[in-house]
Amino acid sequence: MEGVGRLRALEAPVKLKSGSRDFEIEILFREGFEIRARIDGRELAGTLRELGDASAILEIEGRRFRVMGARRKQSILVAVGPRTFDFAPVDGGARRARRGLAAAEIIAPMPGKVLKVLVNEGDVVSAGQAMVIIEAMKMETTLSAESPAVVKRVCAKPGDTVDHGAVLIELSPAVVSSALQSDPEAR
Amino acid sequence: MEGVGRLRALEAPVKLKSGSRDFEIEILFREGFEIRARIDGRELAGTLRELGDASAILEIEGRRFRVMGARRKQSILVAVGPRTFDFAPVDGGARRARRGLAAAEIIAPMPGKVLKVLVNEGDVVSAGQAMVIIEAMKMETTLSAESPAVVKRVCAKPGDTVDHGAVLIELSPAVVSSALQSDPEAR
Amino acid sequence: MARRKLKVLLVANRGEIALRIIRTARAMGLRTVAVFSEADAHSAHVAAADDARLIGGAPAAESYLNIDSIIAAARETGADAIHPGYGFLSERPEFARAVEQAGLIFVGPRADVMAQLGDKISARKLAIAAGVPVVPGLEAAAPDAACEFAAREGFPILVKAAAGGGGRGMRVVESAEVCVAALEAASREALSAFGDGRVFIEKYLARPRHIEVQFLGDEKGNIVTMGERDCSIQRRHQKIVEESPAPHLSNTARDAMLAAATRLARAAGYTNAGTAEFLVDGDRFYFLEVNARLQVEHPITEIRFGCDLVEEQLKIACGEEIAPPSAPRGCAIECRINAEDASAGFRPAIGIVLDLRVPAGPGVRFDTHLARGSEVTPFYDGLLGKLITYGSDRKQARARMVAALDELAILGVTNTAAFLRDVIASEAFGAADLSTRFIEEQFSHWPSEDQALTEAALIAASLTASGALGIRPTEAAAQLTAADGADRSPWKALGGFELWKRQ
Amino acid sequence: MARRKLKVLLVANRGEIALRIIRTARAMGLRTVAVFSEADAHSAHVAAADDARLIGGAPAAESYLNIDSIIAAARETGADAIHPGYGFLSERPEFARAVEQAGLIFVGPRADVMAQLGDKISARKLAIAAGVPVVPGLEAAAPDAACEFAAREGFPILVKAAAGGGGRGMRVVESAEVCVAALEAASREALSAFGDGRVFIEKYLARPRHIEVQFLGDEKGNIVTMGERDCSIQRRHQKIVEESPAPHLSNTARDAMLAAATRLARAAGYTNAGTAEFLVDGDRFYFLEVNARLQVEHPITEIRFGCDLVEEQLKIACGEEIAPPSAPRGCAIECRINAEDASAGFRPAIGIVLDLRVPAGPGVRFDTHLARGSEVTPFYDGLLGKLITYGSDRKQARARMVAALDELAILGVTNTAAFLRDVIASEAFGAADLSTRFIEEQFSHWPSEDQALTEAALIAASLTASGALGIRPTEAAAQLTAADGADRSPWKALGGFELWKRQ
Repeated sequence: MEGVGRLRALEAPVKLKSGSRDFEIEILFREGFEIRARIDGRELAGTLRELGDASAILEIEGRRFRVMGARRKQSILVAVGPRTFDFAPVDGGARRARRGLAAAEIIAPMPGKVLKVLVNEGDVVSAGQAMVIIEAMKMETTLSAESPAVVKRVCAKPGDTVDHGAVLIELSPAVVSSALQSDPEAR
Repeated sequence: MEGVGRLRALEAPVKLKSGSRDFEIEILFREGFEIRARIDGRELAGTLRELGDASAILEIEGRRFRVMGARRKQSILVAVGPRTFDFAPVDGGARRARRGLAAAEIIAPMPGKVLKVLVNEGDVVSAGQAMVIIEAMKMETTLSAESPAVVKRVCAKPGDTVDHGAVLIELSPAVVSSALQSDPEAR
Repeated sequence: MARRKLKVLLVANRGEIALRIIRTARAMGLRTVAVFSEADAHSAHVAAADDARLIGGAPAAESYLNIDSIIAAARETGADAIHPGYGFLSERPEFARAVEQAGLIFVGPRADVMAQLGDKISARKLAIAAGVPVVPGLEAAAPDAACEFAAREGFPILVKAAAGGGGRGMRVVESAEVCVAALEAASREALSAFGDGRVFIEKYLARPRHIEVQFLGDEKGNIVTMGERDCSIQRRHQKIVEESPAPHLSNTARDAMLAAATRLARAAGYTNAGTAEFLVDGDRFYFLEVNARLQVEHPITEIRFGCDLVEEQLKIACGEEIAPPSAPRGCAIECRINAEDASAGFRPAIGIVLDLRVPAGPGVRFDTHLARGSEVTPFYDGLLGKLITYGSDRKQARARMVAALDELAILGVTNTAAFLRDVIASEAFGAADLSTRFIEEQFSHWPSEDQALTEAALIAASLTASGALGIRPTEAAAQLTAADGADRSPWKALGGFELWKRQ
Repeated sequence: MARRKLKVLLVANRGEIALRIIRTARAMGLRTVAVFSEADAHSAHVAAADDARLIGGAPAAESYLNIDSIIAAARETGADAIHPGYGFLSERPEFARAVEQAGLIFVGPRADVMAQLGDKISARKLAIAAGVPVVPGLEAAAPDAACEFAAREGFPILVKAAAGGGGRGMRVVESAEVCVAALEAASREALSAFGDGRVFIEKYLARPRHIEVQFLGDEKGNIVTMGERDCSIQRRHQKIVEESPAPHLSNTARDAMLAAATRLARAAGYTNAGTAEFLVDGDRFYFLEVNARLQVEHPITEIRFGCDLVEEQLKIACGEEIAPPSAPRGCAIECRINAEDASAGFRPAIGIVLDLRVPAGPGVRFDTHLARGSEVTPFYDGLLGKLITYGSDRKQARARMVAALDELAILGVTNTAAFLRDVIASEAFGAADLSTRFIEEQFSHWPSEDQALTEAALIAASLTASGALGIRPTEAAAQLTAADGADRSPWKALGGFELWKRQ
């Protein structure tokens, strides 16, 4: 009566990761405003109402969300109300996205200038230990280890101008993981 | 220095009409922000600065306009500041678009209901003479002749629900033209 | 005075006003329910509400005028109250009665008050009884009596639908020859639009201003006024520009109008928000009608008084007493952006919004339900949005309005923004030389030729034709549309347009 | 008092503030000139101005901090005056001096006044002389003396760059062990950011509020204040939420602060708009600094006072006398939407705005330079927009802010809107339990787990992956991008993203 939504059988479940969490999502059914999905084995039913401006109202489990989405090169951006999510496909090609493994590199989160490199090859670093300080957007940002690791290779030196995504430090895989963290002092 | 705009050689001049006026436009040159065009033989020079949101700033003859554009099935929509224009291609397929001739039909300007048909086949009508009254958007609208004409065929009767673009009355071509005009009483 | 608790509000309207009411209700912590017709399933008010119910087909008679369907939606969703907005059922006493009979709160005056004021003839009698001046006229005008009145008072006369409002169902009759035909047409149009063919006539004032007074009444019998609005700038007897305060109005006249509105509201036993409209000739004023609902132009009052009239309405509907309003500040102007072609007698327009540029900045408010991809259908009123500016004085409010209208662009639906821009920027508006004839006197030949503007349009059109500028329909989108015509995503809408070929 | 005529205004800034200044200047009938760096060629402020000039490369040092280039642009375009906005050159006395030497009007205080107030050490001396209380501290802090002061007064101490502002160049030092290293780092950062490595130290107050007073001074020596703003809610010592009036502030304390600000401005011989910042502990307050320019958060004052501070600035710059302000009304709140990841220590973010949903409604103002397709680069401050709400009381302003933040969505640039939504909706904010520690005390573990929200995001992501929802990059757009990488049209930007393939 009010028009029929696009029925689109997804051949295979979609596997996405956000931060360190993996999810498996399957759209089971879509007709009219009705939608059913399975997330990590849990079935959900709701309604999806597309709006003219490429957003939609998604109602699941009695809650109502305004959602928008866009695809990017290596991720899917989604807005749920004012919240935004950046999902990466699992096994989606990026070196970082090894299933169940955190990244084995310290990567520049944005273009900037390397101010200090605080570790040397072969160093054993502990969780939270500062490794590189970069200056970007007029702030000093400290990149630290998320868990204990061994420095495999140092790929940057003070004064380097680095681009977004540049590998600054390689860590021994399997036993380590890294994360970006801002300077606690600067908070 | 600031990036180079798209250089796009137009193979042939574009011919557009707006209302009863025809125009011939040719983009002669485009490089960087510079643009040169010829309109009905008159050459114009200016600058075009594209913005992120699919609009642009066009500066010609010392005046600065914010322009947007979109293509539709049989016309090109353009916004210049708050003004909008709807250009049809000359010889663009529509029966109405005969060069130098006004339309030989009375056409429903929007979906609506025919309330009255005030002329019969063979009638000679004078300029401004009311021909059809339709009700649309809760208003009565009178469609009148723009210049003297002869009614060739009446294609609608009171009570008909007509769609946008439906031919309501055909007029003898060559000697007549028609225009849509709202009911002067209702102004 | 019974205090009622309101938790869930159903908004029995669409478009910008439904969205605006939902916003206030949400900020008050209420749960909101939208209703929608088949044509509005993808509209902003549906998206904004916490819950939404389809109430019928696209024609208003099947949906937004469908009392049973709306009451059923309220029952289903557990609504405590219904806000009718403006237009549609907002001034139908039978609707207010049905809402009350369903055990729900109607956000507006009582049905009997509405009935008395909604009928122009009994409203006129009430005004006379309350000592409020009225225009010479004739109630329940049969064609013969009307022509006689006109012969006595002189043409032109104004024919009005007894059940009309907002300028709808009004006609000016200029001469004896067309008098009978015009009365019949007015009656026919009134019957079709309002289900009530009764008309009445009045002496037509030559160059009157239209000024109205906002008032609020509560169940305790308090009546407060919140200043006036000058709504003289009209086309087809419908307001398109409103401002507050009314320029060049003497304080004596203003005070007298506010007092008259208060007497009238008190005489009617009025509760909730209402507006008393007057025709004004110099400092003399004549009662026109009461709009027993929220007005389209209420935001200019909100901006001057720093209040929220929808919130006031909801509080009054819950039985709360009105708090005295703040002192007004500065000046506010509203422009109604309509889907119309101002260069062709304000012919209504429809379409899909392909792109939208919305004005902003200090002192700018834009109430709209539009977004990219919105569809303007032929089924409803063509109000696309209301642009409101505040200024510490009229000069600033006006300058901001011109600047804001220059920023606005709605691509895909012919609209009055550019026309209004020229109206507000005009010397006549600057001088506040206002009357209901303003548009026909000053703007009957809009737009004037502007060669540079036309040339800019042509260059932009030619760049658009070649794909170098603007929104590009793509083959991918076209394929999607071909596969599934029912979807209204703008990408599909765009795809639905064939690639336009240069010759 | 010399009255100067201003016809053409150059705005030496970018982003939302440049656009905001241009809007006011336009409404005042001025011709406006924008300046832009290579990174900003397609920005909103460039589009909004009547004229625009490229002033250098993307790094601010080459463009927005390039005094010669800006003065040259002013000369070329026939500008009479330069408005510096906030940040960049706005508080550089040498810029004000260069503008004056070029025979142009600088919209701000005199260079010598700016120099005195801009240096935190001389400003502090001035405050003491004017009888304004200051926090115990040490000027010109060499590492050894600083550590000695800290040992005496107790840790933590606050290290500040003498030339800093807006929280930049500030560090808290918690213990003696890190004291010397922290002072050196602060000095290095100050040298890099402001070209001046001097730092000074102060006793660090445990849970202070940050409250500031807006003032205006004219050339005749008149000083007026326009209420206060509570800017306690900060992260990294930078304000993210501001409100006016300051809740729970006694009238005695408020009056004393306004009087102190007036004394200070008078003692400095201040002209144009300025702000006196105070740390407040209960009803005691201590002078922090003067910001000798327009503040980011000035709109909340505009909304309460019904004025336009940029207009006031321009009038004062022309030599006009200040008119007494209106009485303030209601409450206003501002949230700064930054390009940052609030769940990861407010790590800066960059990106292209793929889609944008902007809030609106009664009492809502959103000052932003963003549009679809806008690029947020790493070169400048990450302020995406300022969302401002008005309410007749704090409750309404707060409820409107929550509702407006719920409406806002910026897709493509990680931002703080959702975080701020939770801040404003929190009980702690509702109770106005404000201090500069608010965020670390209340929101150090944001966001809390919300399963339904995550599930909605996953469903939306999976629909987006399959092309059933949202913006779709198309092959046509991709081809265009491949052919011409320099263009920034969003269609190209979208096309620049590869089609993401499901596995």
